[in-house]
Amino acid sequence: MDQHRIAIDPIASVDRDGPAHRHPPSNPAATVAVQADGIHKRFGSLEVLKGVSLTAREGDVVTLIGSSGSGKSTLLRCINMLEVPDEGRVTICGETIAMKTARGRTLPANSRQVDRIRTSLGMVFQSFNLWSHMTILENVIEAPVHVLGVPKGEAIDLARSLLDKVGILGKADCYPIQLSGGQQQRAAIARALAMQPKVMLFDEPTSALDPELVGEVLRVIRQLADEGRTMILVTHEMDFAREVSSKVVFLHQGRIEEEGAPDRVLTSPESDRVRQFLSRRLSAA
Amino acid sequence: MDQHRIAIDPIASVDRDGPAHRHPPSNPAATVAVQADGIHKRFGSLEVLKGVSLTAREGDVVTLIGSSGSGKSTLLRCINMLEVPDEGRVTICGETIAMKTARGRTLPANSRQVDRIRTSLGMVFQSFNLWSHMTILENVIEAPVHVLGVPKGEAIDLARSLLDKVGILGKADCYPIQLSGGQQQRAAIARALAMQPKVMLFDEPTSALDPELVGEVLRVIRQLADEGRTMILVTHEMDFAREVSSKVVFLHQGRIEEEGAPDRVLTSPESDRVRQFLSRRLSAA
Amino acid sequence: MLDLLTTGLHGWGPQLLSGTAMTIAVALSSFLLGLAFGAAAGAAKLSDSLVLRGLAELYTTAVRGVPELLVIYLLFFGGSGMIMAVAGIFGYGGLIELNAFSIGVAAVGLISGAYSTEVIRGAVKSVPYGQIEAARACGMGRWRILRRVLVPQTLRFALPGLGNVWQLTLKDTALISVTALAEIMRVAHTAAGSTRQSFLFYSVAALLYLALTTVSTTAFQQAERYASRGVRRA
Amino acid sequence: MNWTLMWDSLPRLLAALPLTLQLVAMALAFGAVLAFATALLRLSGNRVAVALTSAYTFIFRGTPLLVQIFLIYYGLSQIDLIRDSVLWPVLSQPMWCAILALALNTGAYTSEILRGAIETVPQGQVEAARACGMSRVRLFRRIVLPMAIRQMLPAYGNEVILMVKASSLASTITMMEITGVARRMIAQTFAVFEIFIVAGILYLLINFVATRLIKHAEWRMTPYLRARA
Amino acid sequence: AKDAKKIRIASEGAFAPWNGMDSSGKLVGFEIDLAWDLCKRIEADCELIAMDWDGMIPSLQQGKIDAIMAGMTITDERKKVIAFAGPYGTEQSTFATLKSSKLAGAGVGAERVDLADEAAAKPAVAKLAELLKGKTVGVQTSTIQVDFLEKYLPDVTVRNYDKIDNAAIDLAAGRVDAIFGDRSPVEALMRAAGTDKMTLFGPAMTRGVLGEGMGVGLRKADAELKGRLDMAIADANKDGTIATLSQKHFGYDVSVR
Ligand SMILES: Nc1ncnc2c1ncn2[C@@H]1O[C@H](COP(=O)(O)OP(=O)(O)OP(=O)(O)O)[C@@H](O)[C@H]1O
Ligand SMILES: Nc1ncnc2c1ncn2[C@@H]1O[C@H](COP(=O)(O)OP(=O)(O)OP(=O)(O)O)[C@@H](O)[C@H]1O
Ligand SMILES: [Mg+2]
Ligand SMILES: [Mg+2]
Repeated sequence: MDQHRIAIDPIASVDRDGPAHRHPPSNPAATVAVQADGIHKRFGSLEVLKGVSLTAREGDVVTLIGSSGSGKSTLLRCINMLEVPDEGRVTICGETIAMKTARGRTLPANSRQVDRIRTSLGMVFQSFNLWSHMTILENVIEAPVHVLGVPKGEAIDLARSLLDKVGILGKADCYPIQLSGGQQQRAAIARALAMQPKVMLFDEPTSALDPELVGEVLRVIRQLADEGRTMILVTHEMDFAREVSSKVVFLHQGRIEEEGAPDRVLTSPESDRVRQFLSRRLSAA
Repeated sequence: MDQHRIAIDPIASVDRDGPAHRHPPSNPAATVAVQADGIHKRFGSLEVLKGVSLTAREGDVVTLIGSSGSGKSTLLRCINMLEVPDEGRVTICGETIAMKTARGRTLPANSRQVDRIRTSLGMVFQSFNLWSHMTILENVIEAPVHVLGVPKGEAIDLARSLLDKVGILGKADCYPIQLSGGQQQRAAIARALAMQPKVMLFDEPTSALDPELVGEVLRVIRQLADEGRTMILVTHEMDFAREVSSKVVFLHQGRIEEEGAPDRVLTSPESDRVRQFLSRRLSAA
Repeated sequence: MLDLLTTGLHGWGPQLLSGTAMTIAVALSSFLLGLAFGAAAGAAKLSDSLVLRGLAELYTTAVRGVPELLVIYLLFFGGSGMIMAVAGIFGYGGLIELNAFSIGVAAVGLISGAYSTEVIRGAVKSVPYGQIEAARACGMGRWRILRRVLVPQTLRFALPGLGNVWQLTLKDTALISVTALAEIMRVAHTAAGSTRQSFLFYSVAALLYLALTTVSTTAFQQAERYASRGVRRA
Repeated sequence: MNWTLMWDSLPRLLAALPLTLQLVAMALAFGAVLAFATALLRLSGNRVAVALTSAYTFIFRGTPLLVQIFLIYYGLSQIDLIRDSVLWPVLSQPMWCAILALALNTGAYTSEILRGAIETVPQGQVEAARACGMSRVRLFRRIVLPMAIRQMLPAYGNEVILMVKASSLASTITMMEITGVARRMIAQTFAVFEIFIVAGILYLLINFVATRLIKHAEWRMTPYLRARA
Repeated sequence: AKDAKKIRIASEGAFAPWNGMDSSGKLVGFEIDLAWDLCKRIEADCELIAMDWDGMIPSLQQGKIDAIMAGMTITDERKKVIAFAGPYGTEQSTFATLKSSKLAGAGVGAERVDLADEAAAKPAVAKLAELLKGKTVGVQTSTIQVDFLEKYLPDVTVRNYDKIDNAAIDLAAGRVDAIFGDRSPVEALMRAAGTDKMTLFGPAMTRGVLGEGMGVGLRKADAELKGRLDMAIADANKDGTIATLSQKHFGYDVSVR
């Protein structure tokens, strides 16, 4: 089990409280990487998103928090058009996804454009969705080789270093079904990273991880942020959110209840709802 | 979304630090509910469990912690024979599961006995495994009606109160795919509870839950423990483990590295490995 | 319409219609019989018992492997002999004649069942393992898992395949015309021979089969929709 | 049972084997291309293409192959337009008519099998591919099709066997493949059982080999299912 | 099978005018009328059953039926397996081709050829072989005509059809040069083709490999039934019943003289 992990450099020790090591707050001068405007999404009669707007600048790490069913995953999925918003616009790195309305349904106007934009949007699913007919290595090289056209040898080298980074290089030739939950999650992260996307969308990237691995993922995300990548992530771990984010967004019943710097939102929230949500936690940091 | 949750009584406030409200330590006089002896499990050449023994008495809450791939899920699955151990014995409420060896493979001798014993072992899966062709309500009443023979009306009443308890009564008539991750997890918990089992096995019952809901699950587990039910759970949340357990077991590479009262193991562990594991966490309680 | 059938087709309309009724009756009975065979053999193939697996393998390989006509011949001309031999063991010496209908149904059912077996086996294997584990974990026995989880989920994977088997069964009924059962093909054949209008009658036969297909396709679509509840996003 | 007769009939029946194999191989090859094209057209979402392909599968699945062979061989030959066309040198030959009919038939069935298999590919796996920017075509080729092909193999095995046996209908349009020869010999000897049983064993052998090959392919293609246990 | 039991006679119902079916599904035709007449003569209770050609001989052997009257020619090969009463009718075999064909109008110097008289038949058959050398001839599979072609005309390519009707279609389409079959169906086909597209050519042939005419197929064990039927057929021949029925259904005489 994970003997190889020993080969990885010791994780950069994370200072417990000092904001010094935290992620810098959003830089208002940086260019906008992801811009969602007035997103509405209905499932049948249920309105899950009721006009959500969100801005993430280059190098930002935006964390979505909120109770279960508040629409966090849906918002994330709207950003890369896995769910098509009923209203609203999404702009990625300055390019707005063109929409059209056909037979009463809203649709992307140009599927090529969506495909292209998605190559710069990596996504890690809550349920991993590894391709079951490919080994872990094949899963990771699939998109670079077949979407970006990276030469196979190169893709394999990158894939192996990524798998090593997340500590499952030993499982490269296993099929997803042979992996434990945490191993699958890490494989999914490696797969998304392999595209070297400008923006990463993470849906609860640490839900199946032990604390040690959470630390590793944190380190990976930091490193990505330092490289100037933008990240939007959904998490339930407030400590993690506080450590990693440049901005925290609290969703409640399909609307943004509060947003701001993590320290402010998580320690002295303005909204009663947020305060209530946080007060019910088991332990404060 | 989850408006009904408002209808639930406010959650019993959880004291942050005081051990007074914590779960009482294991009572050595209580009868043994689950006893696993020298469990070995191999997958091909990989030995995942290397002789693990575990005892849980009535009313105990035993928490398994350890890094990803250390064998926690496998141990849980061996207890209810979803994985058949290669060596070792499992005893549930005084009844030892009879094993036989046929063509070099170890098997339960009597599948009836296993089925019967399983009715007193509720299980919540890491990946939920809700039956996709049934609505949530149907998922919850399925086993009580068709295994225990509870009259349907009665089962529905119980199911509705359980769904209410976990805050997804409004989703009773939805199919699993229509639920968010956290909602699915809560449905899976309700399904396991509906059998009113003596022993509950939870595989990361809170991995997809927001902190608020973690608190609710904690309350549910406490309540079950007070009713004298035994629980064995796998978790990555140390705070949760500390709050809920009467005993913490740390697994490392298929062996028990350390076990004992949660306060002791989680604050002053004897093993270096455990100390290292805990030190890498983001924040200490 | 009726007018066209009674005069336009030289008055063969009523015959063709009763032939259609016969085709439906044979096809339905054979398909249901085949489902029973298929479920049993499918279960046998997935079982741990080597003997059962071997028997089921033998059944599907042999019945699927030889031309349908041979199966029908063997049953039609050898069937009563076999049954009489079995009856003889129980001390009954009289002549037992099976009617053409039951032999036809048995023969086509045997064939249909061999194909259903493979479809059912494949579908069972596509059911996510976790779904079965969840059922085992709450103490469901084999049969209950089968009935409550496996069958409904299997159905959703099996229905497209079973639709094909149904089409096959429907058309295999044409082969039992050797037993002189007056189904569509047999009526078309005699009408063609008696009037020397083979085109007309074979085309009409084709149309009749198409009509049957239309109805059954709709039925299968309906069934598929029901069986995939909870699968596609609402 | 006349054993010598059975033994004596073997060489003549074996001589017809290559023709049967040729019919089946050509029909399966053309049928696979057809099925694939049909499935792609269906996926295209183009309304005309969808209507055309569903009409095609509907008609060829819905009528007996015997009638199809009959109408293609005899029916087309009655149309002057076709007799005068460039296609006639091909269509005038029973061999090509048989292959055409068999291929159209198996193409219709196979495309349905493929469609069914495509629909069982889990949504999450498709989403993961879409999320990394795969275009529809690439998504189909790299994720959906490989999974669908693995899923459809048992049903396709059925189809191959059916084609082997369906090739016997070519005897109705003068092709002397195994069944044609068998019927000819039955007319001479009236030993219906003996000769049909020998012919049956031949078909059984062909099918046995075909099933083994498909089983092997299934085994090779699903290491990820074997991985458990 | 005395009077106590019904005699079950099978016919195909798809070989008009020998046997056919009317649109109500009742068997009709020369053999059907004759069957009822013969039954009366042997004072037996009869039942007529329509059955596919392929299943007839096995059904007879299995005891599912007792007699076959389905335009079945008595041949040596068939006599190895079953017995025949009769013949009750005879049929000439004849070639047909398109009027536009070079074969049309070709003769071989003889109107009728009796193959039982080998010496007389030889020159005519040789001429026929010369005429058809390298040509393709369509026949109904499993018939005496196939045996004839294989025995006497080895240089002819034989195409086997399910029914002679289909061979005629291919004749029109130009896939075969000629067809060879029983005279009555070939003539019926010429009439059905409407205009005068097709024509007969060559001699009308009988006997030898072409058999002794149509007989009632019976199980070999039923010698007593064969005796009674043989007598009944002889009677029907003598008193002109067969000739009358023949005129009614064919327009010419098929009785055996
Ligand atoms: N069916 C299987 N076949 C082969 N290997 C398996 C199988 N199931 C689990 N394993 C391996 O066994 C080891 C332990 O797996 P297990 O699921 O018990 O881990 P875990 O402690 O629950 O980890 P996590 O916290 O990530 O869920 C892992 O290395 C995993 O790859
Ligand atoms: N395909 C769908 N059809 C119908 N309802 C849906 C569908 N997908 C999501 N929903 C509903 O939309 C709401 C929001 O779902 P979403 O998955 O975005 O929640 P979430 O905030 O991610 O929750 P969690 O933290 O539990 O994952 C839920 O009430 C859910 O039931
Ligand atoms: Mg979610
Ligand atoms: Mg696990």
